Amino acid sequence: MTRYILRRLLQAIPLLFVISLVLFFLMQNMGDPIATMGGRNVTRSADRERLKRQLGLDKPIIVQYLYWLAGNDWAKADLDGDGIAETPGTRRGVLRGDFGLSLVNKKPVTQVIWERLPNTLLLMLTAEAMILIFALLIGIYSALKQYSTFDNIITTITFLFYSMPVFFFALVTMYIFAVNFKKWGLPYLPTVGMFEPTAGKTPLQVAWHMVLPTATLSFGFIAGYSRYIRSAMLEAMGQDYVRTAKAKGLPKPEIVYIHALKNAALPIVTIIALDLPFLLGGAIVTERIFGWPGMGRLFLDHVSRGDTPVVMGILMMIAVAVVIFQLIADILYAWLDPRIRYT
Amino acid sequence: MVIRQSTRLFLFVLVVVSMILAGCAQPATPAATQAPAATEAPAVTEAPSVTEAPAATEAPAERKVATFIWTQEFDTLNPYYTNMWFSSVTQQLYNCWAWDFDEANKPQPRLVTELPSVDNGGLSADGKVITMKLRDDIVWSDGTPITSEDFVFTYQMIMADRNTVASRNPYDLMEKVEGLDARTVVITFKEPYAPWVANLWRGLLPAHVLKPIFDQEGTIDTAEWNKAPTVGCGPFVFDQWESGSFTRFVANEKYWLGRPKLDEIFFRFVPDDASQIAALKAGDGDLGTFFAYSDLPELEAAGIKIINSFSGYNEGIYFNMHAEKGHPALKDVKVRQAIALAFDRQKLVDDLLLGRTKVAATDWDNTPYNDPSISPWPYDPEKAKALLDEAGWVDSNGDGVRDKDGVELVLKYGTTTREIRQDTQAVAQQQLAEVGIKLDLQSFDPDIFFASYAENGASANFSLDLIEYSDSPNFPDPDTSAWLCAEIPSDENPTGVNTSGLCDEELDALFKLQATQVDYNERVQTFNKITKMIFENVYWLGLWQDPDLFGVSSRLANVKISGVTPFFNIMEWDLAQ
Amino acid sequence: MNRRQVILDLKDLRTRFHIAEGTVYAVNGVSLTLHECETIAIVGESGCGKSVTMLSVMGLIPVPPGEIVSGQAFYRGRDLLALSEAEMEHIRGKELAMVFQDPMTALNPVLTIGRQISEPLRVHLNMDHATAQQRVIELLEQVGIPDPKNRMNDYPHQFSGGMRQRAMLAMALACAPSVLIADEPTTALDVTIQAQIIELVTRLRDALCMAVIWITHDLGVVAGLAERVIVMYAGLVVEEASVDELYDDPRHPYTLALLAALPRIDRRRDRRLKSIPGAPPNLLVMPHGCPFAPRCEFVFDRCRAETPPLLPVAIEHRARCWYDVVNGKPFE
Amino acid sequence: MIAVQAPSTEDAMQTSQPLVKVRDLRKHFPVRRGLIIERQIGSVKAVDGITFDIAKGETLGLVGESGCGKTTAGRTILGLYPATSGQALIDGIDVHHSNREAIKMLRRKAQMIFQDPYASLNPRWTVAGIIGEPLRVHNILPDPQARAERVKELMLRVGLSPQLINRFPHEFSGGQRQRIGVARALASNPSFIVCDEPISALDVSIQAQVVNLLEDLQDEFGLTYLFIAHDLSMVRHICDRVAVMYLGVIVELAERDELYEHPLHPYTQALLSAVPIPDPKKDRSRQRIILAGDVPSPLNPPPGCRFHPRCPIAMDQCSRIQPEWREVAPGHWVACHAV
Amino acid sequence: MESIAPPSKGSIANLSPDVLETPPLSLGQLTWRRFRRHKMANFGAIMLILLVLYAFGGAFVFSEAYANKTETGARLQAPSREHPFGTDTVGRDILARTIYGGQISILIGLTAMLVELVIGVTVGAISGFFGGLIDSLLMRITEAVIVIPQIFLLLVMAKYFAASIPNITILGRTFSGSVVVIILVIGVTTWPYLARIVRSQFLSIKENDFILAARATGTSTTEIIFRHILPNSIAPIIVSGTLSVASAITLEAYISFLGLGVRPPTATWGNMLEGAYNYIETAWWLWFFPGALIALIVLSINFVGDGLRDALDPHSRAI
Repeated sequence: MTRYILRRLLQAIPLLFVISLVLFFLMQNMGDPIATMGGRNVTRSADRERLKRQLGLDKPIIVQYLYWLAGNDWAKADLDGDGIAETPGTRRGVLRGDFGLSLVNKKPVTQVIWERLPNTLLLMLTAEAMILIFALLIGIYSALKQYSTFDNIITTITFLFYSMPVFFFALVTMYIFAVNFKKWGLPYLPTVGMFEPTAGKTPLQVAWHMVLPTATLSFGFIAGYSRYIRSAMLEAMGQDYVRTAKAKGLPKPEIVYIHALKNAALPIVTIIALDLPFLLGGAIVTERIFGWPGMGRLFLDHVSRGDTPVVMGILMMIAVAVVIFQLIADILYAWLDPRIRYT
Repeated sequence: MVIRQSTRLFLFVLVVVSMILAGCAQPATPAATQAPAATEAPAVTEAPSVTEAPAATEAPAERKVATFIWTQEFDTLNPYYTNMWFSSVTQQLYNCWAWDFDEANKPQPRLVTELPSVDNGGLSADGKVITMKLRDDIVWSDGTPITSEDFVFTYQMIMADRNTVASRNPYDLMEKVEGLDARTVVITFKEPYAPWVANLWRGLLPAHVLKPIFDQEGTIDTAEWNKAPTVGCGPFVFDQWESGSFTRFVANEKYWLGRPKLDEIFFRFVPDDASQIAALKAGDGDLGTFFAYSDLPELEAAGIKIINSFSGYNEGIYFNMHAEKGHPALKDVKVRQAIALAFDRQKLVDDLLLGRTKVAATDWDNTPYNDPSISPWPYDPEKAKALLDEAGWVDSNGDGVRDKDGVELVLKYGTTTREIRQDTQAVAQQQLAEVGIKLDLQSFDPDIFFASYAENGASANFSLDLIEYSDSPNFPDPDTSAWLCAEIPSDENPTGVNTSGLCDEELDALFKLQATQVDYNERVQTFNKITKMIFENVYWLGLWQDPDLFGVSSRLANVKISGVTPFFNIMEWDLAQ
Repeated sequence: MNRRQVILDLKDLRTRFHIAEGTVYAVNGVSLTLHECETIAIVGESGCGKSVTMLSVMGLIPVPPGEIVSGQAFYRGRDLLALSEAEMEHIRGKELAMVFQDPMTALNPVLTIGRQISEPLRVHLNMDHATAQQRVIELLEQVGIPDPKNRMNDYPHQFSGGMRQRAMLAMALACAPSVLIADEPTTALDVTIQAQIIELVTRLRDALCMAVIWITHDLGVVAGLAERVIVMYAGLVVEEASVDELYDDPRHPYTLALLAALPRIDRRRDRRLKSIPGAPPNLLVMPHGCPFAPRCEFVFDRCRAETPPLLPVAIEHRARCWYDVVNGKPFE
Repeated sequence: MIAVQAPSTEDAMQTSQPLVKVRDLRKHFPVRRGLIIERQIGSVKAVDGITFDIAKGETLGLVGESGCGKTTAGRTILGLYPATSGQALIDGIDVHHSNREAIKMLRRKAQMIFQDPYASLNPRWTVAGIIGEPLRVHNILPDPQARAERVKELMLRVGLSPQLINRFPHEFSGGQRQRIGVARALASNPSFIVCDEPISALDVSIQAQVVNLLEDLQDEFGLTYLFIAHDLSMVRHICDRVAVMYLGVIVELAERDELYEHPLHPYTQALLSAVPIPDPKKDRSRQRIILAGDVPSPLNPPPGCRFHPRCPIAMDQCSRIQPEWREVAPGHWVACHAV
Repeated sequence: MESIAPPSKGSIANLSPDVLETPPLSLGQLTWRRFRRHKMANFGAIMLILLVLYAFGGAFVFSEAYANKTETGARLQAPSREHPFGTDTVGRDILARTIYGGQISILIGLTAMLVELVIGVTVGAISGFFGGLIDSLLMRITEAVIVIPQIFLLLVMAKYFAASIPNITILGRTFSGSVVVIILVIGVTTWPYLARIVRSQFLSIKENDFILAARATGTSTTEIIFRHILPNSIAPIIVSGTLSVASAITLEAYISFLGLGVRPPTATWGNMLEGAYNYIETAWWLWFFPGALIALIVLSINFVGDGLRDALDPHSRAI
C-alpha cells in the first residue's frame, strides 16, 4: 500500500509539472495585468515599461515560468531599465514553496488563498454534508420503494433540480426567499456576504448567510447523488449476496444497511472523494451570486485582472488537491472493498 | 450503518476543522492592528476582538457608524500602489494629500499652509521649482509629526527601482525633492511642468514606519502597512480588513483639523450592483457608488440622494486613424462627421442614462479648461447621408451598406464588457445602419481591451475602427498624452497609449506647449485651440459625460463630494439627527 | 415406501414474472413432497422453473416483478406462502436453508466469511459474539476448511471456488436446518471439486439427518445422490420417480430423450447421440397442451390440445404424458 | 515439463502426416509491477511446454479443469496469442513466425468455435454479416449478393433457416447461436477448427444437436478438430485421442478408449473417477478418488511434478524432479514417476 | 425448407419454429420500442422538439433585425401584449431574442458536443484498443485535463482566446467570433470524460469473444476497431453525447453569466442572463425567460438521455 501511494505520488509529479506549464502558457495571453491595474485609467506608457521590467513580465515566457517554478534568486534583474541586470531576484519559486506575490495587491499568494480557503471550506463542507445526508436518505428510500409514488415524484424532482443551472436556481431562490419574502413581510434570507459587518462574524450570522448558498450548491448534487445512490442500491439489492442474506433470514434493515449499502457505498465514496476537491475551488457561480468571500470569487477577481501568480496558485492548489483526493478515493476504495489490494 | 456513521463523523470533523480554520484566518489582520495599538494606545475603541460584535452592539446610542458599500474590494491601501478607483477615492479617509479638492474641484491646502504660487513664492517663474510650506500641527495618527522627511521619503519610494508603484507620474519628471527644513519641501522639475497641482502628492508615506522596512528588505512592496495602514494621516485610521468582506476605519483622535464626527466607517464589499442597490435600499448601507443609471430612480424612491460628481471622465469614441492600419473611410473628416451626425446621442443619454447626464462635446467637458462655446454635434441623419455621398461612400451594390472602391463601410466597433457600453454599441449599430454604415460589434474584458500593443491589446493594436472608452485626463488638469505622435503604439513603441493612431503635427505642438505653460489663462487658450481642433475634425466623438454617481442615504449629513478627492470633508460627515 | 414424516409439502405452486416483454410463466403448478432426512433432486434444463419453485417456497422471489399466483407450501404443517415477511425471517436460514449456484456472487464480497456465517447464528440463535465465533470455527472445520481460525477472517475473494461453496454450506448449516435446498451448488465447479462437495453434502446429510433438495441440470450428479428425482420442463413436473426407477425405466419422452442425449464416460462410443430437436420453450407464452409436444418424437394430436396430468405409471412413479412409451401407444 | 524432441519420438507418435504440429509451445503472461517504470516480476505460466500432433481428420480432445491452460493453448496454437517459445505448425505454416501473407492464408485454413454463444457473435451485426465475415475479409466472395447466397447455404447446412439471414444474434436461442458460430467457422472452408468448449454453455438437450452437427461436418469436409472441453463424457464421445492438461502441461495423452479404460496418471484417474455417471447403481458402486484441495496458482506452479501436492500416490522425488514425458505403451504417453 | 429432412441428414430438422413467429426487430427498433415506453423520455423528446421548433420556427415570425432592434425609449418594459416576454435594457424584445439566442445556444450545444465526440472518441478508442505506452500517455493527458476543474479551465481558456475574436459571417448572419471560441473551449475541456467512457468500453468489448473470432478470421485491426468495437460502444457514446449537449448549453450559460462567454450582440440564452441578476428585483423577466428556457432544454435533454440510456442498455439504471 505504501509503495502504491508512493508510486502514485511520484507519478503525479510529471503530471503536475505538465499542467503547470500548460496553464502558465495559457495565462500569458489572458490579459495584461498592468493595462489598467484595475482602475479606470489606462496605465501610462512609461509606467507600463517600468512595471513590466520590475515584475519580470518583459522576460521571455519560458524564463518567467522558470522563475515561477524555481525562483530567481540565482539571477539578476534589470530594474532601472539601463540594460544592465544588477539587482538579484528574491523569489524562491514554487518548488521551494514560494508562489510569488499577487500582482494585484502584492500579498504573498499563499496568504491570499489562505484568507479565503476557510470560507470556501466552510461553505463546501456544509454543502457536502447536506448533500450526503439528503442524497442518502432520498436515494436509499426511493431505491427501497422503487416505482412507488414517492419514487416517481422524487425522480421527477431530482431530474428537475439536476437539470436546473445553478444560477437559475440561485436567482429563483433569491427572488422568492429574499426579495418576495421581504415584500410580504416574512423573515427573509440575506443574499450577500458571509455576515453583516456591523453585526460581526458570529456563528449565527454566518449560518444565516449560508442558507441560500448552501442550498444552491447542494440541490443539484443532492439530485445527482440521490439518483446515483438509488441506482447503486438497486443494483446491490439485486445481487445474489442479498438473496443469500435474505435466505439466511436476516432482518431487512441488516440486509439493506450492511449487505447492500456497504457494497453500494463503494462507487459513491469514490465519487464523493473525487468531487470534494472540485468543491475546494468553490462553486464559482454560487460564490459570485451570493458574494461569498471564498476561493471562487477570488479566482474570478484575479482572473479578470490577469493576476497570474494568484490564478496559478489557486489552480495548482486544486490540481494537487485533486491528485491527493484521487489517491484518497483509491485508498478508501481499497479499505471498503477487500477485493482491491494495491501494491 | 457503519458507513453512514463513519462518513458522518468524517464530515463532522471536516466541518469543525474548517470552522476553526475560518476562525484562525482572522488574526492575520488584527495582529497587525493590535501591535501599534499596544505601543501607542490611541483611542481605537478597545482592542477590537473578533468574536465580540464590534462597537455597534456595545454602545449603539453613542457610536456613530456609517457603512459604505463598495462593489470592488481594495487591492491595496498604499496610495502609490494602486490605480483602482475604489482605492483612490477612499484615500481621504486614512491618508492625506498635500492639498485636496473641494466640491468645486478647487484645491484646498491640507498639509501645506497655502498652495504654492508665483505670487507667494512657492512657484518659480520658470515653473520648474515648487516650494511647499508645511503646517506646524500635522501629525501621523500615532502622534509622530509629519515633516519634510516624509515627503522626501515618499519621493524616494516612488522612484526606488524595487518598488513596483503603480505610477511615477510626474515624479520621474523631477530632478530632485529636498527638505530644506522640517517644514519646507522643495521640488525641482527638469522641465517646466504645468499640471503639477493635479498630480503632486496624492498621498503620503510615513517614513518612520516604512523606512526601516525599506532599509531592511529593499522594497516596501510587501510591507504590512500596505494592507493595514494603521498609521495614517487622514481623519480616520485603518482598523481591520477582512478579505472579501469588509474594511473598517475608526476616527483618528489626533487629526489636526478636528476629530471627525463619525466614529467608524465600514466599507462593505459586495460583488455586484444588485446587492449594492439592495443593501442601500434596505438601509444596510449609507453610501454607495458606481451605479448603473437604470438603478437611480429606484434608489431615489428609497430616499437615497444621488450626487453626480464630475471627475473628468467623458465617454467617447476614438477613431482609428492610423496611417496604415485604419479603415480608409475614417481618414475622411466627412465620414467622421457623418458618424457624429448619424448617432442620436442625446436620445441615448435620455433613454439609457435616464437623462441624468449630458452628451459630451469634448474630452474636457467639466474641467476648468473646457471651451463652453462648443456644443455637441446635432443628430441629423440626412446631413450625415449627404456627407457620406459627398465623400464618395455610396451603396453601389445595394446590400444596404455603403462602399467605395470596393471597400464596404463596415467598421469594427470595440469596447469593454461594461453593460452600458455594450448597450450603446447595440444602439449605435442600429442608428448607423440607417445611414448605411455597418458596425461589427466586439467587446473585451478591460485587461484585454486595454492591454498594450505588445500584449496585442484590442485598443492598442489598431484592429478596431471605433474604440469606445472613457479616460480622464489628469483631472482636474486637462493634460493627456493620448494624442501625442510619440505615443502611437508600434513595434518600436509597444506601450504607447495613442489609440487613435492619429499624428497631427499641429495638435502635437499645441499639446507640448500647454504642458509648459505655467500661466493659467495662457493654458486655457491653448486648450481651447486643441479642443476646437479635435471637435471640428471629429478626432474624438463624445458620447456622454461620465460623472461618478454617489448615493447617500438620508442618515448622513454634511455630505459633500469632490470630483478629485470625493471624501475631502469626510470629517464633517455626521449622522442626521 | 416412505414411512418418514412429510416435512415439506408443495401444492400446485404457480409463479410468474411480469417483465417488459410480457409475462413469464415460470412455474405452472408444481406439487411435490419431501420427507425428513430424504434427498430429492429436481432436474431440468435452464428456464424449466426448478430454481424459481424453490425460491418461491423460500419467499425469495422479488415482488415485483415476480408474483406467486397460487399454491401452498406446507412446512411441518404451516403454509410458508401465507406467512408474513417477519415470520418467514424466522424460518429462512433456521428451518430451511439454501445454497446457491455461484458462491462468488452469493457471498457478500465486502464482509468476512466468518461474519457471514455468524449472521444466522446471531439472528436465529441469539448467540453472543464469542460463542458465535467458536461455532463458526466448528462449522468451517466441519465443511473441511483448513485453519478455520484464521481463514474465517478472510474475505470471499481470498477463497477458492470450492472453498467458497464449502463456506456457503457452513453458512446454510449454521442453524442445523431441517431442509437444505441446494440450487445447482456444483455447476460452477470443476469435476474434482464437484466430487468433493457431493461427498461433503452426503456426509453431512447422513450425519445431521437433513432433508435435501438438490436442484441440478446434470442427470449424472443426481444418480449417486438422490433418493427420488423430479424432472421438470416448462414449469411443470413431467416425471417423478425413485432414482433407480427413473434411470432404469424412464416413462416421459423428455426424460427418455435427455438420457439418450447424454454421452457416457463408462461406455465406449457406440452410436450417434440422440438429439432433441428444437429449443426449450419460450415461457412468455402460457404453454398450451403438453409443453414438450413440439420437440417430442411420440407426439400426437391430443398432446397439442390438452396438457396431460401427472399420472401414476408405476409404484411411486408418475409421469405427465399421454403416451405410453413402454407399450408404444397412447394411454387410454 | 519435458522437451525431449528426439526425431524418433516424433516418428513414433505419428503414423500419418500430421496437420497440426505443436512443439514445446509455451505461453507465459507477464506480471508487471514497479514504482514508476513497471518491471516484469514474474509470469503466469498458462501454457508451459506442450507437444502433440493432430492428424488430418482426427479429433484431439484437450481436457482439464478450469485454469489449466487449455483455452490459452488453443488460442496460442492459432496464433491469437503470441507464443513465448516453441512452435505451432498448421498445415506447414508456422503460426508464430510467418509473414503476413502466410498468416492470412492460415486464418482461412484454421478457424475457431467459441464457448460463449452470446459473447462470440457481434450483437450489432446480422447473421449475414457474421457468417459472411470470413468471406469478405479474405475476399473469397467480394460480391454481397454472392456472399449472401453462400451464407444461406451455410445456414442451411448448420440447420438454420436461410430466411433468418437478416436477423440479429439476440433473436436466436443459445443453440442456434452456436450454430451461427459453426457456420462462420465453416465459411472459409477451413481444414482445422479449434473448438473451445463449444457445448459447455448449452443445455443438455441442445448439446447433442451441436455435437452431432460437428461430427457430421467432420465427416463431410474431412475437418480436423482440436476439441477443448472439461466434460469428459462428451470428450470420450467425440474425440479420437485425448490429452489431459494440468497446470499448463499435458500429463497424459492416449487413444480415447485406452485413456478412459487404462488411465495411468493419477490425475487422469482422479478426474475420471470424479465424473458422475447417469446410472445410480453403477455410480454408487464406483470407487471415487477425491482429490484434496484446489489447483495451485499458475503464477507459482509447484516444483517437480505439478500435481504432487494433490497426488494421492506422491513420492519423495515427485516434489523435486519433473517427470519425463514417456511413451509407456504405443501411442500412450504419460508424465509420471509412478508409472 | 420447412420440410423435415431425414434425421441422418442432420440438423435441418432442428429448425426452431418460434423464431419465425417474431417479426424481425433490429436493435434500433428494439431501442425505439424501449424508448417509447419511457414516459419521461417521451415527455423530454416532445419538449425538446417544441423548443427546437420555438428557436428555429420562431425565426419565421420575428426577423433577426427585430431581435436586435433597440428601442431605448421602451427599455425594461414588463411583459405585455406587444412584448410578451418584456424588453431588455436597450428595449429589445426578449421573446425575439430568446428565439435567436436559442438558435445559438442549441448550435453551441450541438457543435461543442461534436468537438467533444471527435476528440473523446478518438483518444478513448486509441487508448483502449492499443493499450500500453500510447494508453498511458493519452491517459496522463486526459488526467491532466481532468485535474483542473472544468469551470476554471473554461474561464482561463475563454479569456485566453478572447483576445483574438473577429466576428464571423455564416449564411448571411454575423456571429460574434466568441461563439466559435466557446464551442472550442467547451469541446476541448469536456472530452476527457467521454474518452474515459470510450476507453473502458473498448477495453471491455475488446475482451469479447467476437473480437477474438474476428481476429481468428483474419479481420484487420482497422476493421475490428471501426466495424466491431465502435458500433458496440455506440450506446454510451450516444447517451453521453446527448447529455453533452445539455451540459454544453449549461456551460455556455455559466461562462456567459460570468461575463466571459459569447459577446453581444449575438444573443444566447446564457449571455442574456449576463448582468440580468442585477435586475432580480426590478425586472424579473430579464432573467426568468432565458433562465427557464435553459432549465427546460437541459431538463428535456436529460430526460431523453436517460431514456436513451435505458433503451440502449436495458440493464443499466444508473443516472
